Amino acid sequence: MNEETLIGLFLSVIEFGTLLYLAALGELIAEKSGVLNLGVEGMMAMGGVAAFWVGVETGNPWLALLVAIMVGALFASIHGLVAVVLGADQVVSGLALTILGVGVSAFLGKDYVSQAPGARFEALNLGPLNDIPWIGEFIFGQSIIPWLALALGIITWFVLTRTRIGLVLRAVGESASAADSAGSPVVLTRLIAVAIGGALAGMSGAYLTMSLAPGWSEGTTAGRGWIALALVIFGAWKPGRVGVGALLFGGLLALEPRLQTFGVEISPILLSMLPYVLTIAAMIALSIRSRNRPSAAPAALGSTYRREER
Amino acid sequence: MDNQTPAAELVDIWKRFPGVIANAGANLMVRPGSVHAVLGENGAGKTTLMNVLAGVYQPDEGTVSLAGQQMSFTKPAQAIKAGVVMVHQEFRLIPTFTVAENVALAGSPSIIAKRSIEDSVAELADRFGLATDPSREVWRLSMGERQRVEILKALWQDAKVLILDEPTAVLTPSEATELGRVVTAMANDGRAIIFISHKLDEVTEFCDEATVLRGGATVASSLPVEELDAARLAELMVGEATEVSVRRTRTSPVAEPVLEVRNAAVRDLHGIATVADVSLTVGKGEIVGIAGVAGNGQRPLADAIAGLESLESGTISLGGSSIEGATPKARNAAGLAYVPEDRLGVGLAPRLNVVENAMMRSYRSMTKGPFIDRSATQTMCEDLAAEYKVKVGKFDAPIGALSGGNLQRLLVGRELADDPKVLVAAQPTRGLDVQGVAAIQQIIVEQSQAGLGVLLISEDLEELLALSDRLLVMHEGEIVAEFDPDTTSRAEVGAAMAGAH
Amino acid sequence: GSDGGSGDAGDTKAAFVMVAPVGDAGWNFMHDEGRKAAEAATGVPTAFVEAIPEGGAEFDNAVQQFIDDGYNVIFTTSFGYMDATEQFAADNPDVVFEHISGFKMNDTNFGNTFGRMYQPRYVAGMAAGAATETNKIGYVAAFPIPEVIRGINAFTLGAQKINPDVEVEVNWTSTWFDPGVEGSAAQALIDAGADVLTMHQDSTATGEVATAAGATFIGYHSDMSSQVDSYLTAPVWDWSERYSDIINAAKDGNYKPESWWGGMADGVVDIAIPDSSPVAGEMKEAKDGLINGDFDVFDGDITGQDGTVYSGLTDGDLLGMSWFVEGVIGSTDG
Amino acid sequence: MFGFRLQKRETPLPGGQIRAFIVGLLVALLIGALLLLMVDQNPLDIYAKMFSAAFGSSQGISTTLTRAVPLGLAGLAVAVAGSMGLWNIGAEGQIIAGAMGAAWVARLGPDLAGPALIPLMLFAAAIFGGLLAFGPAIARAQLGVNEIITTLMLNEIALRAVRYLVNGPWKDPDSFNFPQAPALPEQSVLPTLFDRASIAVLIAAAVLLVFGVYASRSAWGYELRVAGSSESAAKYAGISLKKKIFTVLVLSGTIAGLGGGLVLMGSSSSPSRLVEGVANGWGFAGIIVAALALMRPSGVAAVAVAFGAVQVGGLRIQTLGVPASVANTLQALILFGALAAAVFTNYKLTRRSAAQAVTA
Ligand SMILES: Nc1ncnc2c1ncn2[C@@H]1O[C@H](COP(=O)(O)OP(=O)(O)OP(=O)(O)O)[C@@H](O)[C@H]1O
Ligand SMILES: Nc1ncnc2c1ncn2[C@@H]1O[C@H](COP(=O)(O)OP(=O)(O)OP(=O)(O)O)[C@@H](O)[C@H]1O
Ligand SMILES: [Mg+2]
Ligand SMILES: [Mg+2]
Repeated sequence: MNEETLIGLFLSVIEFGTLLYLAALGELIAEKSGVLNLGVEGMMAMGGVAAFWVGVETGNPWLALLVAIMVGALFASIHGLVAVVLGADQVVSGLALTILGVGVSAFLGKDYVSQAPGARFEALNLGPLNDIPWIGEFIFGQSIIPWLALALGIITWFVLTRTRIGLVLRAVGESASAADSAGSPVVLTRLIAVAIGGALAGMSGAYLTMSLAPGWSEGTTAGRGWIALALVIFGAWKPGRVGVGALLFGGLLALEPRLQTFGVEISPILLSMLPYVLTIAAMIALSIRSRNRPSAAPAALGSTYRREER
Repeated sequence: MDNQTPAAELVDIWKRFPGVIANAGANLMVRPGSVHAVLGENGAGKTTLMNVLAGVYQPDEGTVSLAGQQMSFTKPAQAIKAGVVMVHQEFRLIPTFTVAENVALAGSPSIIAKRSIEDSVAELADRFGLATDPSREVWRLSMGERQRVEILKALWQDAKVLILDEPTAVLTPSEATELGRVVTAMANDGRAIIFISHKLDEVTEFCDEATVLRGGATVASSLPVEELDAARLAELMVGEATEVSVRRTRTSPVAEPVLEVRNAAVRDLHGIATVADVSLTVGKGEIVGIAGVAGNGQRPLADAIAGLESLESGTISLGGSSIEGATPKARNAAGLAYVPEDRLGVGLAPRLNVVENAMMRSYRSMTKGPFIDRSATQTMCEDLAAEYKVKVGKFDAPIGALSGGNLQRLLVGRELADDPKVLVAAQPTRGLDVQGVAAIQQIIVEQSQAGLGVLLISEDLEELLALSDRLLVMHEGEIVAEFDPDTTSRAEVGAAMAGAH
Repeated sequence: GSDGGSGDAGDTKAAFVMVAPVGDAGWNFMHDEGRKAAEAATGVPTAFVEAIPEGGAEFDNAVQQFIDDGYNVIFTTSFGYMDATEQFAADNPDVVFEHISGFKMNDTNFGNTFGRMYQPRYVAGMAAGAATETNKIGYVAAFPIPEVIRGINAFTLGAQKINPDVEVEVNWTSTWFDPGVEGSAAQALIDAGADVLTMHQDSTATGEVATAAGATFIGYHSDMSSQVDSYLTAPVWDWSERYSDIINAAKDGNYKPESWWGGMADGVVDIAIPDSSPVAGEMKEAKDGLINGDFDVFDGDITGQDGTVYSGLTDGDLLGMSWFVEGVIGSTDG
Repeated sequence: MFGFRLQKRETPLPGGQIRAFIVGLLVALLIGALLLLMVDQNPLDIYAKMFSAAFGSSQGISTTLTRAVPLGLAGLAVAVAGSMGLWNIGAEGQIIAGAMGAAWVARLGPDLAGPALIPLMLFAAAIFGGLLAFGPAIARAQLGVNEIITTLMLNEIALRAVRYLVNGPWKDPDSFNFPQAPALPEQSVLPTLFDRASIAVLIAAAVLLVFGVYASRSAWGYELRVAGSSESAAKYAGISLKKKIFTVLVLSGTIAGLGGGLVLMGSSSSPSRLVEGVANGWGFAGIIVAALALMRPSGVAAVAVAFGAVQVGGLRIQTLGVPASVANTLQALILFGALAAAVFTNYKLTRRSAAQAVTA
């Protein structure tokens, strides 16, 4: 294993980690407000196709990213409308959102299959900084998005733990009736959280089709949305830990094809089970740890709040 | 502030829920700087009316005004902004948040500096003498401490009108007295306090005026407390001059024991001892009452006897054989009946229909092969309804459609159907109307005279004094006193409930 | 009739069953391109269904539906459809069935078609051998099935023809289509020192990575010059002619099943010779040889990865190929 | 919000479940019509063709019923767990596991006669499905670990397990190294019932009927409902929750696993074999089926047939040139429509009453 392979592995870990982290961070925000959204895969696909489309048409990656974020948020709002406002079952609504997103994105993307990406995020070019041995490539070999993801993670952490908005968001996810009677807007908060979740999933999709695997084709999300869902639990609903988990799961994804180059004889298929196995293990560990204390999951996760009902 | 303009006024409030009219033309007028008691039987509509004032419910009809200004709240946030804060009967606290976070939720700057919020909360707590640790998580707190957090929240929001819905139900007497002091201090601050309570002594002690609700309507408004006396109040609340109608002749104290609890101890989920060391005996045909302020271990004790909670140590025997390791099913089969405090949710399954609830104890024996014999269960349920005068509209409608009294009749009837040896009844008459109360009490007395041993847990002292052969008092998880109902007084029992030995 | 595929010329209709969405940018996309071209060329209306899993009820439903709707030429374009297609062919003697990439057939109405993709792979390998400076070429590959192994071997032989020191390192992805994993595999090969990449996958992720890393990319399936900046050339599929032939034969009532394994001479596979390549001449020569039959890739003695020398390899040997030639780094175990 | 609010109905709309489905269907078809117009198709024509493909002929009916087999069993699996408030999101993986189990038996005893082999394979399918649910069941019963996520994760694990098997140890040596397991022995293929339907339809119908009746009439099903209504009530009634949670989740997996066996052995006229895509999304569709049946096992069969028809119709319109993506989108729309409609069986939209507006 030489320097190149190490740096390459590292960069690949960051790439997959970023992809997963963005989507997971969005889901974390939604779940913190008490809304389970199993539509991540669909929202990513929608963001991915939207970004690719705008990229091809305008050549402007930032515009593409912006549109992907908006599309993700709007699309997630279907879940917000059905599951939060109407109060339909969150599990079923989320699954339906995935089916819808995968279907609609395929439909919208039909004419863009096998087209060259019109815009992409290039690796940072900070001149001499890039030439610093190791560090230069480690740190600046990336496009801006992983940095953005990191910043978003820190912002999320800060907002959740240090601001009034975060306090309200968490309160709504723990006990809607408590938040409501303290004057916090439950439905609005949840709607916004779900939309932000969609925005970040859309961003993740944009990163996928413009940076990690530039191009559009059906099925390009390849189940990463489910991993992002797992990640939220693995990280016990904490932005920092989810970030660590994203690096770990991203690491597994990056290792999958690399182990062969390292001469390790383990089936990449078996290896690809690891994120899921780890998530189950983490869940069991968490529940054992929290046996005599409230669980790490937002207490109101998955439930509908209706003020006049008891 | 001018003392003539009411701080809050509710006029002709109507509020309907599916199947219930909770408020039927209720009125309330509260002056600033005063403590105003709202009284009424269970289900009279007190909480509903307060929810209307606090913006939780929207009234179907009627008007709400604050300081002479008509208001139309569609959500609590608006009421809070207008200065109305409600401390709910069931606390609205977030267990995983710290005290400071719970308080800050009620209002804080956009960026929350943990230390400075905690300091401000501590300062406010000190000012009103509400001892608390702002950095502790709420799930670790006792009920009394949680109550203080709720009040802190209200103070934090600078409530002009503060609604306290049965704040003392979960407090020890000394905590209740302490609360009275805080409430008085807040009123002296110029705030209007609405104080809901079932305890007359509290009302006379620190309230200025009282409004009485009955059946959702106001039957007396703004009575000065000096004019209140217990008999008149009861008449107002119940609608007729009542005496406790059920009296009974006591059984002899040497009855053969059917339920024996020895050195029972129970810990809750968080490892806190809720029942410390309880021993008691119930004899055949005997009614043993347990008095105590809510939250002193009565519920876990009852649950432990019924097998819903496991004992940390101690023994329980039923009719001479030990049952502490047995499943709830086995205990029931051995002759133990249980009317739990939570009727709907524990004793009855809310989404199931009337027949399905009626057969909850007996379905195992009413089968044909693996299948439940539907005609048999239907007949059984109809007989039960007839015998215990349960008014049932449709037998296949969800049980939740029944009124509280009918629910309880069905539950008690079901529990007594198999001729049990022992009945553990927790708050069996809570929330029932007069006829309902009398009916349930009548059943308990009749059955005990037929040989049933009864452990009666109640917060209603009158009921306990009227029905019990012996009266035990529970305090902080222990039995602290035993009285002979014929010779004791309310005051004596009350003192024991407060922990005075 | 028992000779299969007879009927009035006017009512011939052709249907295609695809295993993945035609939006996959690879295998299925090319079949769809072939379908469209054949429709234009023959004037016979066509229809298709996509994302039909192998070995499931969907396949049966779809094919039966086509038959019920009067389609009388049915192309099934994935290996896993082979058994089911055989069954349908037996049950529906009036319908022509052509299965792609398998080996089964019958005497009347069921044949199979495939292309000798290894031929253009060889030519592509020549370009790669000339382009590499590190003498290491990366090959991102899906599953170690003979079709893929054959391609890798041919490519390697072609590269070695130009540059005897060259090594081809294989990275298995265990997926036909997962741009994320494919890109990552490509990056791993770059990191391992490859400066030329090629692939056997259904996405262009490898090309994207090559571009980003400044490496040369040789594509697969279709001309990817418009999508990938560092693109050199690609062995490509062109099903249009073969499809047109079958449809026309069916229309004229003279379809004859065969095990058709077409090569560069038949146009079903092809490669463009990049003028920029220093070995364009040699490539042209090899291509001509392959077309006019003077030369084929696995003629003569071939040394395997483990030193075994294979000679006189038959089509049967090629169809079951499960070993690498010398110079390939990697294992056929996947 | 917006001057409207949802108000609970005094009693749910009668026949609400069916109404919800129909209303949802209508809304979805309406939106779907717009989509179809966008791809230049005549919606009425397409819908008519969808319907006749599913029900218009004995062929179509047999196809619809064949689809309803995995949909129904997966739906039943989800509904059985759902009737006590548990979510088995893992039917997809359990179907895979079931198919793996059946294929495994066929590997072990390829020469057994059909009457011995078929029951053995189905039995193994059920057992394997149950085994996959075993972990989540124990974790939920003993530790309270959320079963939604564990079962979801196991889907991915099962998918990779079958991928591993067909690419490695179970790869058919006669398939030119192509990743698929060998064909099942001929005598293990379930006999045909009519047209494209095998006796898998009968087996599934029997299971659905027996469970539908059993769950609604038996003491066991009653206990499930008590537990689903209130855990405390169940404890009070002497129902062992842990045991119940465990058995229900394992049973749920068993049912889905059986579905996997039936899919493998009975859904195709051609030689069947284990392939990666064996579950084909049916497990996820089963969640939808169960939800539309309001988690009542007795309602699953009808919804499964309806859903099967929607799928057959969806495939049908593909052959008419409607892209698969549009067909899938239509399915998702139907689902959202039914979901929203279900809310309105219990709630109605009311304007804020005049009294709530500021009155003099
Ligand atoms: N996206 C991120 N990337 C890197 N570091 C982060 C990110 N988000 C947060 N952090 C840092 O990680 C640390 C841990 O974050 P976490 O959210 O787990 O904090 P926490 O809630 O205090 O955890 P705990 O309660 O377990 O101590 C924080 O100090 C934060 O600065
Ligand atoms: N959200 C609700 N939905 C349905 N019925 C309700 C609701 N809230 C209250 N009710 C019913 O309205 C009536 C009045 O209830 P309310 O809680 O106002 O009584 P209360 O006077 O506060 O009684 P208590 O002394 O027991 O607290 C009761 O019959 C109750 O069951
Ligand atoms: Mg923390
Ligand atoms: Mg109340």
